[in-house]
Amino acid sequence: MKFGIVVNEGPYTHQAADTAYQFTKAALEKGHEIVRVFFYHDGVNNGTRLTTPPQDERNIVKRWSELAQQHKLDLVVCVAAAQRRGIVDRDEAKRHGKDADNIAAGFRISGLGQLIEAGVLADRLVAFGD
Amino acid sequence: MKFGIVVNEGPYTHQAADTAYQFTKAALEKGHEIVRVFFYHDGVNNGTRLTTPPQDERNIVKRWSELAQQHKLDLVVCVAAAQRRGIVDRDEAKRHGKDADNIAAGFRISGLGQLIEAGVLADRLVAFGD
Amino acid sequence: MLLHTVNKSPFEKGSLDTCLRLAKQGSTILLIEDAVYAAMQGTVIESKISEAMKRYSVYALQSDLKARGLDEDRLLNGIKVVDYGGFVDLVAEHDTVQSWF
Amino acid sequence: MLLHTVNKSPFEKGSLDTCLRLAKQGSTILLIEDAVYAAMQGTVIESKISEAMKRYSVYALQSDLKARGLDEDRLLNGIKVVDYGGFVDLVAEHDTVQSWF
Amino acid sequence: MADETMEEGGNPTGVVKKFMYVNRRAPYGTVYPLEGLEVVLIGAAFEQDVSMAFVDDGVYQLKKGQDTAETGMKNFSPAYRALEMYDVEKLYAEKESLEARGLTQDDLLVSVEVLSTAELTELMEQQDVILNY
Amino acid sequence: MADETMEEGGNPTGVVKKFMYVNRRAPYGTVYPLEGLEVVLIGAAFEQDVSMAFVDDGVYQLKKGQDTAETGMKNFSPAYRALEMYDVEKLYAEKESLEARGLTQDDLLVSVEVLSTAELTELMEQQDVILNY
Repeated sequence: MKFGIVVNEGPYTHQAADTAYQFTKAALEKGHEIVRVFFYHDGVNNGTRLTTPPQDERNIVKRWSELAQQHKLDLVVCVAAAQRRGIVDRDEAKRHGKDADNIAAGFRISGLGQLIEAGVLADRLVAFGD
Repeated sequence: MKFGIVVNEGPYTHQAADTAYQFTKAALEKGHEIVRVFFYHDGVNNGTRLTTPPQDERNIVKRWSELAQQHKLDLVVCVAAAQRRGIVDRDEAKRHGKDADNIAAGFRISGLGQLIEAGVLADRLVAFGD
Repeated sequence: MLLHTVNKSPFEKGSLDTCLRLAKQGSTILLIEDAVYAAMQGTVIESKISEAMKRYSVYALQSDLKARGLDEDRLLNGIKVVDYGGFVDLVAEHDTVQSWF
Repeated sequence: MLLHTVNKSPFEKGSLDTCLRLAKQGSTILLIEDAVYAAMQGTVIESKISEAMKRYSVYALQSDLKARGLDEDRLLNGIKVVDYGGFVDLVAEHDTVQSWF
Repeated sequence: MADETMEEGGNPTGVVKKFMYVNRRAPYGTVYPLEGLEVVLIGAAFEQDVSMAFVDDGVYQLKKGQDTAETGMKNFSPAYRALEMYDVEKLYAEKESLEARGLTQDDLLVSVEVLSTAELTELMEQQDVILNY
Repeated sequence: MADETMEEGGNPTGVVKKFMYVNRRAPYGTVYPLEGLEVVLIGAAFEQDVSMAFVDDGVYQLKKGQDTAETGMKNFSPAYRALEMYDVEKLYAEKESLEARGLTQDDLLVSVEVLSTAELTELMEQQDVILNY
């Protein structure tokens, strides 16, 4: 079955970001297809490569990047939510005159249409939030 | 009177970040001293220079930077909370092998001791959160 | 005395209930952000708030009332309205602030 | 049928109450994250949950029970426990998911 | 992956699903209602069967007379009036949520269909996708 | 600004204030309890008069038997047992909060003083600084 995943909260602050990951992993293990993971609201903060969590804690960003690489996941960060919160890739940095970017490996920035499309393409859309 | 301000939530997502700013501004207008503004939990996300909010919305990060410059405010981002969330200055970037930093003008990264100290030095410590 | 601030809607979260349980008689409670809805007439919690106002001084932040389209003439009798400067004054007049999130 | 998920503590937020008001009789409700506290015996909301279980199938996420130190032998009778894989199965078995935050 | 298919709107897939946006939060305390509205407005271009339900504190999003000037925040309430232009015409509010807050249709800045809890339950059961803001 | 004065702990100011940390949230659902505990442990070095109150869902932070392995999260509950080593010895739990959740002292991983609501009210009134997690 095709699943779409929506992540509405940032890493560490709310368990939603963890539950979304565990659910996605379990769905893949059961042989389901993940058509997209869409990061919205503070969820966009899962997509920064600048985090350095304590050694004895899980690395939430890295975990998504690795899962994306293993399973060719489409991790989409909402551009409008990302602009409010300071998540940028090289193109966004150039467009807005920023001197740095911070997006993590495996994530891409795109529009809200990608959320609607995930809802259309997936058999089930599951949202994790606060 | 001496006030210490604690900001526990990031920009835009919770009004706490706005109320903290409006309160700080009003306290300064009344002639009070702000001994420190301490950013904790997701509050550290107020300190990224990579945001580009829509033209018709307030620029929360820039607003803090400007208030800090006008009034020589001490804006402190908690280092432990910042590491979990990807807010880094040049030193932190070097220490953790990051290829970019994102801290905004007027903010500095320091330890939790600065929060306790604000509580000791201020006549009133006021926290804004979710 | 403590100044108590509450910033959550009384219909969504228990913050105001906990504040009303733990605030000492005679205390001041300031409603800010989504908590200002508690100050309105005609809600299911009107009698609870009116009862509480016998024990506490209750303020609401003007900017948050206006933002949410809440007219001052529909506030419960006895609710005092302050602006951000008044919020600062309340903090200065009390020894310690307890923020109920 | 909808699958309803709830992730907030019933003692802190009204999410579970709204779910119980709006979920159709015969629905399945999955408690995750802080909502798993609702599944325990001996709380002030025990009778409300027991009453609701006459109308709904109620599940709780095992990993969240364990994380919070909640023993399965102190769950209300009839609560079903699933792991993340079971969560996935519940989603697959229902037409649509409604997440009550 | 389907980067291009729906980026611009329209509906090349030909699939029409029932999308319901459930709005359960007060405005301004959090950004969810504003960012939720952005989803609805963008989503309107994709020719799906869209409805919005206002439940719990979500009914406050529709309160007349919002004036955010003193908070420095953006007053996004006029956008609810624009929904019709985007062909988002099915707006529902739960009667119980309105009554608990002492609100009537006269307090609201757009006209909505007021539903009983049971009616809203049935409507939710018919949806293909439900998103909460 | 006083960058250096208290960065390392100790108390060069000579001022001793009453700090109360009010813990009102369940563990793991949010990071506030964990990051709150970090404040308490760091703060212990600054020789202030510290107490912790567990109220509402905060009492769940002290529940015995937490095992987070399946969630992938860090089990930080052992740190409550370490508080004593940091001279954080005044731990209070509100009786009403415990009872509402069906918990007794036997369920808790550290021993706390159980206070009535009225007693906790009085204790809060004596504080100089209150922080909530």
